[in-house]
Amino acid sequence: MAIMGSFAFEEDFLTAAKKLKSSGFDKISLLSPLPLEEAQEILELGKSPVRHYSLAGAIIGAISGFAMATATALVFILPTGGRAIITVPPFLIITYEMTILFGVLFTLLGFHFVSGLPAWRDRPYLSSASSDRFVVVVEGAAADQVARAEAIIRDAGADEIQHVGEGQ
Amino acid sequence: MSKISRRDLLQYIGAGGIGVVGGVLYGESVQQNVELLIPQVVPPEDYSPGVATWYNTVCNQCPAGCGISVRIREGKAKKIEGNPVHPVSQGRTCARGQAGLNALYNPDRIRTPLQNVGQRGSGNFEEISWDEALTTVGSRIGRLKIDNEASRVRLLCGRVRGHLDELFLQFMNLLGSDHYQQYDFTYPSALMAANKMSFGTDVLPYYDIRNAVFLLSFGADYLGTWISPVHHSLAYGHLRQGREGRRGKTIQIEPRMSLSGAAADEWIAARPGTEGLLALGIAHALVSEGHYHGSDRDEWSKALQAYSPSLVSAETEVSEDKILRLAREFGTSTASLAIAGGATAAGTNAVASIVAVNALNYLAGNLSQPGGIIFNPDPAFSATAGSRQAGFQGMLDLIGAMKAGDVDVLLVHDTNPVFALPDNVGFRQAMQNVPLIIALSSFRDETTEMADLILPTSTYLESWGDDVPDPGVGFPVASISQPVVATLYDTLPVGDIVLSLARQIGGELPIHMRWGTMEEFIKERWREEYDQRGSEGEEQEFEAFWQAALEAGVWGQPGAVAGDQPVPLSSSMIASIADPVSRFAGDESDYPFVLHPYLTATFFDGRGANLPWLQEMPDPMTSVVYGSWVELNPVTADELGIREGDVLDVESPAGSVRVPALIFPAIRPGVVAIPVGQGHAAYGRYARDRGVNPIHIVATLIDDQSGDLAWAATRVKLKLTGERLQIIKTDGVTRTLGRQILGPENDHA
Amino acid sequence: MFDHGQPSYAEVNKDVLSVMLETGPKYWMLLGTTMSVAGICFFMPWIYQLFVGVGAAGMNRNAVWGSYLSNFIFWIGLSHSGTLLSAVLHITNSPWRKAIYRSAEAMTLFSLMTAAMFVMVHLGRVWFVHWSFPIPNQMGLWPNFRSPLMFDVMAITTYLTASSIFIYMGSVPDFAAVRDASTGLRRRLYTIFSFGWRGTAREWHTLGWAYTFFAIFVIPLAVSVHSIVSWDFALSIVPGLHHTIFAPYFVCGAIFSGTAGIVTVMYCLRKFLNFERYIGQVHLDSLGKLLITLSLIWSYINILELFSSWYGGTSFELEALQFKLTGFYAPLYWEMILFCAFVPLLILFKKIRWSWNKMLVISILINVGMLTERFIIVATSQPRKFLPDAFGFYFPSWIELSITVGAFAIFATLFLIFIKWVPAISIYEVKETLKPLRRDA
Amino acid sequence: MSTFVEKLRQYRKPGYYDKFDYHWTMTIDLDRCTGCEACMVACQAENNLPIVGEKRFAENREIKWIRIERYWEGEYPDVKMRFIPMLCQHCDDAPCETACPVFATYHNQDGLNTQIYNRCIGTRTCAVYCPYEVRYFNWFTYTWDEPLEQQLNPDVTVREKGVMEKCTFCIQRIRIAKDNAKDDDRRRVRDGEVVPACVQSCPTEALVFGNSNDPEAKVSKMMKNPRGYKVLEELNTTPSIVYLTKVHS
Amino acid sequence: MSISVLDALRPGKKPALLGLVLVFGLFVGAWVHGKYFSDRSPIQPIEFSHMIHATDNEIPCQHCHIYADRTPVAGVPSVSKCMGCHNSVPSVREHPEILKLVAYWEKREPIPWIKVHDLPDFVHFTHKRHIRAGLACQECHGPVETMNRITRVATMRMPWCVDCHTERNVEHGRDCWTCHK
Repeated sequence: MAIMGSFAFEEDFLTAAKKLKSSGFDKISLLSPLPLEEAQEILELGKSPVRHYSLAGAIIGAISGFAMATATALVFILPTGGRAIITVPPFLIITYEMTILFGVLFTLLGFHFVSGLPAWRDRPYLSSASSDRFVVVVEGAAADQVARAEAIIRDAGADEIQHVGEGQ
Repeated sequence: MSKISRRDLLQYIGAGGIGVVGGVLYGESVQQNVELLIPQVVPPEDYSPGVATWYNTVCNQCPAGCGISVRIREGKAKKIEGNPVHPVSQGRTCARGQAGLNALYNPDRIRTPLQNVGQRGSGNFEEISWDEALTTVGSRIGRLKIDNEASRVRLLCGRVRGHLDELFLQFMNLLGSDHYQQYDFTYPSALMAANKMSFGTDVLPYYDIRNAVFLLSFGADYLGTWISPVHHSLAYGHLRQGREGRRGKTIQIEPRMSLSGAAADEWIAARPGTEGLLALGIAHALVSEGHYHGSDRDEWSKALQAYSPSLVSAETEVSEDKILRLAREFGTSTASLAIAGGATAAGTNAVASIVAVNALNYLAGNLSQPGGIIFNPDPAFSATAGSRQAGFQGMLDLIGAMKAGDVDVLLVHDTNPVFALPDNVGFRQAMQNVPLIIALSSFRDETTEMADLILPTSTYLESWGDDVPDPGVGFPVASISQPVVATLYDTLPVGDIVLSLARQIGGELPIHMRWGTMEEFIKERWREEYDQRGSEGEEQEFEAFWQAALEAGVWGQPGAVAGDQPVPLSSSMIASIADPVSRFAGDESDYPFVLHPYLTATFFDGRGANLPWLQEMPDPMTSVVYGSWVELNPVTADELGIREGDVLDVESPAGSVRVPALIFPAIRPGVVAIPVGQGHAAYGRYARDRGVNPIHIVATLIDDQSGDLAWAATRVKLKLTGERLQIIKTDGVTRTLGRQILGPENDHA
Repeated sequence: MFDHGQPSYAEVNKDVLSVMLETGPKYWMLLGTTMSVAGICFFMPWIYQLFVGVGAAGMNRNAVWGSYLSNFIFWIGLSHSGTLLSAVLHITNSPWRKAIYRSAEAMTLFSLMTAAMFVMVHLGRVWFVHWSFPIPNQMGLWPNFRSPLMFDVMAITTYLTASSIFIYMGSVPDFAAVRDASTGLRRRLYTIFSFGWRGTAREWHTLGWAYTFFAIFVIPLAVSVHSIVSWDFALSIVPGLHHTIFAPYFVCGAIFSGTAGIVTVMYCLRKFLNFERYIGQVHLDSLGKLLITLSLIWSYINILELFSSWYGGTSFELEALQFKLTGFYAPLYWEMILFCAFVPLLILFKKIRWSWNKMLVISILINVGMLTERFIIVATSQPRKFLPDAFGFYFPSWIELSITVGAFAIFATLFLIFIKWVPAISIYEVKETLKPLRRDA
Repeated sequence: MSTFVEKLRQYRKPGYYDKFDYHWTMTIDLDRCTGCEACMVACQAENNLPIVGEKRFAENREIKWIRIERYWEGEYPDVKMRFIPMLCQHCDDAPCETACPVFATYHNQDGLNTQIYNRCIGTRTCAVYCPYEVRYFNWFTYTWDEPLEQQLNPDVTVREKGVMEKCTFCIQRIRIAKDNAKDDDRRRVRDGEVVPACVQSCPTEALVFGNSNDPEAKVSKMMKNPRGYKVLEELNTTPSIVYLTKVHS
Repeated sequence: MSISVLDALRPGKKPALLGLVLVFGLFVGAWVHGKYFSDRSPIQPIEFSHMIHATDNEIPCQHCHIYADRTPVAGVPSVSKCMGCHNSVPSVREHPEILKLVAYWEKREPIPWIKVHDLPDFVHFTHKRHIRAGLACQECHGPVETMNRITRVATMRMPWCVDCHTERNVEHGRDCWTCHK
């Protein structure tokens, strides 16, 4: 079972979220049409692990960039313009571009992993959440806790509450 | 995925099927075209696929007679190079020689006998068979012969040497016509006449530029067009850098800088038509300054009295100092040589000028000396070809005869008088009076276009022949020309045509001219020569000799005789000295400029214009391709407000041409130069309707002594037409702008 | 910030999405026009050129590079402001960015694509263009990473990838908004496009971090891309191209023309998509100030370039300089100086800076000037290199001119398609700039 | 390990080669050169250069692997014309080679600046980078008027549109000479066995070609001439062609 | 209310599968073409069997391909060469394929053999060098003596050449100008 409560006002929504959190509900999703720092603070999200992906990508990119330039130059040795086969300055440019390319790609990968997107499975959602409604979703609440959650949401001033069957 | 409906299954099968078909079609589309592997039916003996063979023969692109080697792969000619054992070319070739391949594989070659079906000169030709063509000609000439009117048959050809000349002569003799003439615009008639006067010899001497130390050239573009350019170039290279520590010097005297002028250390633009006078001035200084020590010194100083440097200087506009300096250098150098040609040999004073130059050589004591003039021995055979040169006078006679209706049949081979004669002599119009004109030609040039019947000749690369280079190289030499490829089209070598005609005409002709082909004829003649020279004359031995000669392409006696010809007496030379100042057609006030037509290294006298490689070869001095131009001194152009590309009417008393202007820094003010070679009205796609032909507007003044056309003695005026035309040239900016391009010492802005 | 009063959240959605969801006949006509112009002016000449050879263009022996390459640099340059500006402003947290950055980034992407098209048009044998990519191949032969062109290949590929990802990631929440506002196939498509985005705090959090990292990567990338493009020229030894100043010169010029391009695009968005509410005076003002700064830097570098040519004093450089300043193409040079160095100074006047119409004219003039600049670089230097005898001349053929025009149509077509597929203004970021709705208000 | 280090050193060595197998070199004596352009036609014949036609010439699209540059000095009457044959200089530090993104041009073990036509994708960068402007682009697929195509040299490929081409020092002749040397069980080609078409034709013998690694070769002796210089030497392209200046008298 | 990407993807399953089948079909088609319809073993104007000549009658390769060891081209035997032998082999004189040969000979026409091994124009290849280096014909052409109709065994493409040159350590064997012209 999941409960969804929709709010018209940001402050009510945050209040509900805070209360739910302090009441021990951990599977809370806070849906908002715009990023809300407060909501992220409530969930104590802190620093995102995406940055590790970026760093890893950049390092892998740098190494593979230089390696690619070097290795391909050695596969078929064709000297040009009196330069060495392994010429560092131009290869550094390749390295630089590959660093960025891999950094970006890995960051993208990181975003997908960390945010859990694309979300294949059904998840409770209100379409007004992308427009002007703030939605609190409480999932995985035990049957006895549902009513309590609903009460908290209603008290905070939700204008609409829905119960959604899980895995629907 | 529990159950798939029948409908779904069909869809999947359909998709798969389309895929497979698509795949097969893709495979088919990327498949290479079927290439065939065609074997020989019967392989030729010395055939190796993919391996080149070389055949030696003789170049026919100009009269120099260079030996060439042609590279053959799978029966096709691929490249022409010089024949290394040939004494004229010594393994080298000029651009024109290389372009011989373009002549062989020219798309505009005449491929079958043609008969004119429209108005004469309209270019409406119809293909006919050889039988038909030969019967027509044979019966026509045969009838004339029976009627004893064979002298109404005339044969006009270009410069033909070797045994082909003999064949022609024999043919005409047997026919009973003595009207066998040659006409070649570039034939050095004046030089021959002058040499005859100075040295009493009919054979052109050998000018030993190679060993000269000081070369004084009066208008002779010896590196580009004069007599034997490849041989002279070889000599020039040696003159400059071939001797350790001794670099020869060259001086060029001409109103417009030629290729040789560019190569010279000093280029002197004397007043046009006074070059001979300058030579006499130098001669005067030579004698008076004491550089001449001969016993006849007094006689010379008397003869040259009238040509003191100061007087000559005023006349030629060359400073007195310069004349004295030239005389000193000429007189004191170990091997000095003076030559004359080009415009110097094309004024009304041509012979007198060359005689003056010959006098210089005599005074410098270089006759029969290394680095001087070496008198050629009699050539190996057929020495008389030159005597059949019609010259300009001969052509006028021919025109007269044609106009008078004295010519019934005109055979033309390898010469293009319609192009290479001034317009106002009326060769073309005169041709209208000839009932039958037969052209023996490979290309439809202007003269061929006028023919009633064209008998297509094979090119020189498909024909048998032989040649004696003229001038020789100081010793007797003969070259063999052999077909290097199988005949491409339904053409015949010109000799074979003559032999066929002889058979066709009948009578005593086939009895005397019994050879089936030119090859047989040549071989027999060579055998006779061989026997005459006192060899054993055994069959076996001649065959070996013949094979060796064929392989080498040349046969000669190197170093046999050089300079053992008697040096003529000076009295005859002194007597022949005459005042060499050219007259000009046209009044100076009406026609302020002297027209300087010049032969180009690219087209020679225009015969190269149908070869695409030559059309695409930038003119060596101006880098212009495809077209004509008139060269003006920058100062002159400035005064007249003419810019490059302005189209001018160049008008002479004899006619006018319309041609764009080109500013040329190395031309004398008061002289305008137009290259010869373009301006063809026919002659195939590459030559046709391109540029102008300056010969057409040359006034018909003649050299007083040789009777040759004085083609450099015409005055012109220029008129701006207001049109502009892009002159196509490859050069950008022709100044170094101070950049390090020509070497450390040569780069000044 | 909002000239016409603050809209509500729902209004933002409606305003922005209506552009996508409601399509009138005018749009189709416009799209039809741009597409046919692109087809007739760009693709038909190109196909002709593919059959005939690059000789269809006006290039020749002395000037083997022509207008295709100047167009290439121009479009690469135009691409510069979008993503770069967006990233810089994102990092520096400038709020005025939010309304304009989406279209700016789109501009980047599309001008980059147009630029890539010009590489294709330029190549002699474009059907073998894959040889310049490091992909395993049967010949065992790889591209030459020592070649400046390979730097280009790598840089542009990276740039194209990174800026597509950048614009896409920034649009994911807005795709969700599109999804929620539509039904049927569109809804299904946008569900996929938005990866099932719900707007949870975790998703926002991750997106925020990832987006910042993209921005961090994109800034040096954008700088490197145009530096590398300049090295195509500067790594040659051709007088007039072999300058160390070229990289900053190109980067600065690129941002300059890109910013001017943004002004033009802003104008169109405002005018034709009725975004007056979101794109206001503050944007124009900020962009105007940026333009002045860039123009001054650009002028400075230009003077420096002339100076170093003159100070070098070699015949080669002096000749190149002289030809540039007084030769056949000198009028174009001075036109460029006028448009890029003097015209932007007008922006100093507030009256001009605050007028949309005047700024439009100035921005277009700047880009005309910048297109000229690129043309001058190509056309004045390489036909006059070291050997005077090989000096030549280059003039574009009508095919090149047509393709140049057609490229603008391609760009416009892509943009027109873009506004129907992606919200042209970032919905959620505009919302960030709004004051939150309060119960007590 | 030591071989690895050795190899690495080799790969890091500028120019890569310790010594060229052959170092094909040409000397051009400007004191002999008369600008007759026999070399241009020889090259055209040997290397299947197209006949481009008047229109293409007007557009400056001609292809001449060797051309004669003309420079005037002074003004009338003391005017002089200087010719200098310009062909690919086969620079050891060639600017063009690094420009190619697909290795269509590189430096081979014979010291030749190569151009593999079939690899070229037509970026034309090499032509821009070349200070001597001796690289020529095929703006079109050129055809020969039948039957002129019969004279095409089968040892040299016919280039299609979109491909850069240039002087190869007549690589096909080098190849044939090496082939003959192998047939004779010689490892090395003798001096004078390889003669490019331009050198072969030159009527003044201004051009000399050979292997400058061989001190006995004619070309090595010519290179020692004090008149020797290289065009645009200050660009440090180390050309393989040595010019000998014209002598002033 | 809920949201799911999978849901959105579901209706596209069948088109995607169909597309997959199509692509698979393309590969199958291309393979089939390459295997059975390609130019690797074309039908020749005369069903000449190397099996009969080279194995049964033990004729060495260079008896017919006479140029192989001295020119770049191996060469197909001339029609006269074929006839030279077949005139003296009465046993097969009436064979229909031989009659074809005789017909060509009598018309003095060459036999239009279809090339099986064809190199593009830009490749320089010489049989001479390869044979003199001691390569057997079979190394490139495969077991020709066992073939009734000739089939191309090797790809004759660049990597195939380069691999062999690398393996055998050919001097300058990887220099592009060794094989390109």
